[in-house]
Amino acid sequence: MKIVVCIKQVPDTTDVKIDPVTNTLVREGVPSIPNPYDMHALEMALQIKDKYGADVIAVSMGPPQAIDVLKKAVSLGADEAILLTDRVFAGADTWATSYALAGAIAKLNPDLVMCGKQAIDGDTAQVGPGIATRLGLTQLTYVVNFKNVDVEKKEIVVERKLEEGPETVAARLPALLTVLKEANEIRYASLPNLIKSVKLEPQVWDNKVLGLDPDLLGLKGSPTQVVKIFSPPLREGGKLISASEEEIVKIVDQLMPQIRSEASCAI
Amino acid sequence: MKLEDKLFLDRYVVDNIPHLKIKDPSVCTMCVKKQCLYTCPAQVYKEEEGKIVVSYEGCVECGTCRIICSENLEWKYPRGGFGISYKFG
Amino acid sequence: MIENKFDAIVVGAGPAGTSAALVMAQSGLNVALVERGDFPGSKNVMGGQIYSKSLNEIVPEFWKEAPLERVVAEKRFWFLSKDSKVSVAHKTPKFAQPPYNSCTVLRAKFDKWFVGKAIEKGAFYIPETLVEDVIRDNKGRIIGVKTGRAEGELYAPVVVAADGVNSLLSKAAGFHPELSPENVALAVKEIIAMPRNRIQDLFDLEGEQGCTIEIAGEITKGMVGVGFIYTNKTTLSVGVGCILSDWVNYKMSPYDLIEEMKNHPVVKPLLEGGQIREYLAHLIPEGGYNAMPLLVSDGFLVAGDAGMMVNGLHQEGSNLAMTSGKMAAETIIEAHKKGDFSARCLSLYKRKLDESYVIKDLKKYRNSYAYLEGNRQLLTTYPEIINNAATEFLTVDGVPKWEKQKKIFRSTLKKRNLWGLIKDAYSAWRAFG
Amino acid sequence: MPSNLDDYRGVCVFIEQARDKIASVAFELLGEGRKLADKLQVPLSGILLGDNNIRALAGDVIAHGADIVYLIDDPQLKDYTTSAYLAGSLQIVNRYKPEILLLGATTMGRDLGGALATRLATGLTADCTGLDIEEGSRNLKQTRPAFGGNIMATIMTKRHRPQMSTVRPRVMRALVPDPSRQGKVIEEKMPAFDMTARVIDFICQVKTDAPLEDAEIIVSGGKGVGGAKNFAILKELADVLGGVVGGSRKAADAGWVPVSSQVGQTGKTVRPKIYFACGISGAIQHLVGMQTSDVIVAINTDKEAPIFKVATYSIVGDLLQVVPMFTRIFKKRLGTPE
Repeated sequence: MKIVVCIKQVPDTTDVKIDPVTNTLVREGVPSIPNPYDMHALEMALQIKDKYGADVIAVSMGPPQAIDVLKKAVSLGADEAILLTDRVFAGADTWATSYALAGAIAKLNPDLVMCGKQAIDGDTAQVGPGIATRLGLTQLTYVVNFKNVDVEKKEIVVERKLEEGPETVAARLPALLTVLKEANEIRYASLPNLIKSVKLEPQVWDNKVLGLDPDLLGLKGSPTQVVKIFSPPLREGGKLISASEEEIVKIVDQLMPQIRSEASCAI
Repeated sequence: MKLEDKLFLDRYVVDNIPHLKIKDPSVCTMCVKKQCLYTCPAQVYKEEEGKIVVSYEGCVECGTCRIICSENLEWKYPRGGFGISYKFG
Repeated sequence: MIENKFDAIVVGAGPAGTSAALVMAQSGLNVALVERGDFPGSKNVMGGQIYSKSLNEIVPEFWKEAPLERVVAEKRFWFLSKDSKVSVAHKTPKFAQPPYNSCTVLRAKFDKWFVGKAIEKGAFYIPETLVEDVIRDNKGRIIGVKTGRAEGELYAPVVVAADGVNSLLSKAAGFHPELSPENVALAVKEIIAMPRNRIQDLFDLEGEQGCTIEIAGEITKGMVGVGFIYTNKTTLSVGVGCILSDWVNYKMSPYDLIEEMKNHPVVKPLLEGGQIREYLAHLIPEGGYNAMPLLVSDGFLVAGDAGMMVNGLHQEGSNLAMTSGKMAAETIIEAHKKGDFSARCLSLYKRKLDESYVIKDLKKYRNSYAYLEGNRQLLTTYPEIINNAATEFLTVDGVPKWEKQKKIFRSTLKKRNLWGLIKDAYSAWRAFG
Repeated sequence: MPSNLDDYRGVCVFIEQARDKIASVAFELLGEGRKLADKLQVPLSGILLGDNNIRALAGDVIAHGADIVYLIDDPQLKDYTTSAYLAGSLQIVNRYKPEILLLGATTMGRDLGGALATRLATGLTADCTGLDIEEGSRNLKQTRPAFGGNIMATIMTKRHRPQMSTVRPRVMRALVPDPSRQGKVIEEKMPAFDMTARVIDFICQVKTDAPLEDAEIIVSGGKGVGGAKNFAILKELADVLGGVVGGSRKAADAGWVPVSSQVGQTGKTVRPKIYFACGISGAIQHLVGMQTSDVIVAINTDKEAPIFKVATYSIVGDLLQVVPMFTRIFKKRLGTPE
């Protein structure tokens, strides 16, 4: 079995702020980390590998520094690593990103592709479905658990977590899974794997390798454009309210529109 | 700015395994000086209802508490890769 | 090649460890540099100066590429009373020219660069890994380390403990006693962001030049310690450190004291409009020569803070760390040539240190802290005396100057008698001179 | 390859339904869609996919503001699967070419949206909290939080159609339904497609075990609750509102709530619509885990409690009195039987 795990390098978003003067992102001193959701996808891939045996290939698209997330993946047990890096990939929105990633994954021809539910910088949850759609993979989002993987029968059974409760789905392989954080606990790398990751020199693929249409890549190939960024309104503490019936009634009235009148599944 | 707000500026990679542990809480109850409460620069130790509560997540790993309370404290560094991660230093 | 065998293992990627690894790697040794932090520098704190001389010997002309903040062209010393200061400053073009004297740095950036240099020279950097103990052979010689990871043993005929002030490794190895509160200082520090031109104006700086201010007196409330303000490119490093036993005995909280210092009427205007970016705390080994642990045993060397190599009085530490790291490396290179890693052979390290400024300076100031602790009037009464004297002397109020001098002398004697003054002067000269 | 923009006209909402029940986000989108459609002077339509009783729901869609309902009734649409719903909605969008297409930012909407936008070769903006039409052009301005809520971004899809957004639930307002509203229902046939997945089991767990991270309403208690027994008061409020109970680290350490319900740096990070912080002082470890909640109602006896610095409503008082008061008044408003 061959499993591709897509891992994005993201800024540790808790630290990203907007400079009020220049209105640009302040990223000084903001460390880059592997997208946490992707690490849970990797962990699930490794658990599938532990149970059924598999080759796990970590793929990341980004600048050359993105090698760090691939090292992380190898330190945890990924077998191979591929870095997609090329100037024409830069500035891509989710549509153009999934185009590039799908191009790379197509060359690998895996049984399973694993992604995090979303990346913590963009929070879009669109790249996974984009890849699945482009490659004709069965799309399984919001996965918390795998129950069975059968490469012979080309079938996978997973549990997805929906708003109303868990759903078990049987699907045809090849498939693409997007994984939630609560799926698992990420393992702690062993020293031999860590040493292996330090020595890692990933395969580097640029668009000469992929041979994709440059007009559909990067900023140029992105249908969406960010036209403005701004700071969210500051959260300010409300003034102190006394605990009288009258005050509470006022608050309830203001909260009412936020509350669902019914909270149940229609069955 | 209050200490809590300052600590909020710091970056931590929080380990879910606590690296600070009081060996015998009853020793703390009897401790007269309770130096840990005021010398810890990150106010990791707080007293609540006579008990010392350890908020290891905010620890800056300086070692102060270990030196002033070597007998009743199990002091380790967080696992490699976890804990405080200074952005400026 | 067996993956976990090296010619040497260095524990801790601070100035001492990185220097050791770099120098060894440069001479062709297969050296592992093990760091527990998220990235090099992520755990490391200092006031913020590196000294050129020692670094230049390891990375020649480092200033051409290192991520430095500012070149320290001026050193200022402040003696504060409750609301006043007497300031002494030294500025010289020598400080502002290569190879410079010292530079301010931010460790998260600097250490990343420095480790990068060691890697460039061939050191094998193992990140995010905590070394927990040493491994010994059946004769008790140290032959490797155990890390906090699965299958986590690393082997080498010699291990350098450069794991900082707490040095849990040399404690685990059993020849570093627990630090005593008298022998360490606890320092807290803030990184305060400020626009570059405002820093230029407030501190009267030219171009890339910077200054350091060491502050004694009122701000430490009588505790043995010092405050500091260092200028970086677009931030200030502001902090205060005092001997840990003083924090304990004076029942002072570091986070309160730094706030008070920042609100001192003389300090406050310099920080106006700044934004706190980070809050840090760290111990500094201030025990000096008298508190130094054993530095050498079979297959084991201790360098930098782990070996108490800090000259607290002169705010030096990173240079002693780098020099000791380099000397440890040179010793190991020799040991490799001989194939002998016994304590006897490795004691070359101790001899090198003894002959260098490292031990000479530490010896010179061996009694300075004990002296300060026994003579707290130097930290409280004197700043007050000199501030009062300055105010009196510089006030233009029609009183003849000779009368002013008499008045100053009289009020000084009220605070400390003549014999006390003479004794202070003599003993201070003995301790610091 | 930019699409021929002028061919596209109208605002369309994907009507999310599961087990013959329309999700409330669909009504909210119809409310917002109506505003956009009126501004553009175009019709508002809905895409309704399902089987069996789906036709019965069309009227409700119109009552909530739609002019047209495109409907496919097919047994293959009984459960949501990406392949079936993608095939159905693709057929409708390609045929009727709306210029704006809105979906809920729910598991279903985000699953379908990503696939649909890829096939339509158009832009999709996720998890929007604000929509507007740009003055002078007909472009949709889509505003959304990014970087964990630290920044807001406005995004446009200028050269492709339809302009697609998923919209965060409970941000937009639904219209008061008007049963007398008139509209058209257009039925489509399900196209042929390859069914690659099937749902084999589903367990409804809304009431019992909504996970904390996804809960829309959380009633959380801290040290001030005073004991495990008093958490019953919090549970009662949570039940009335269809929310779940959480706790601070102190409450979890004391065993008053399970560790899995702990909110904060070592616990879970939550972003509910409403967060009740009852007897929680607001240590930084806790604030990190809940400060991006949309509304924070804090109840504490201590006026100086740090939680009040982030609270939308800062109520100084005894939670043992205030929480039951909330429960009683909400019950009255919601018409919950006593």
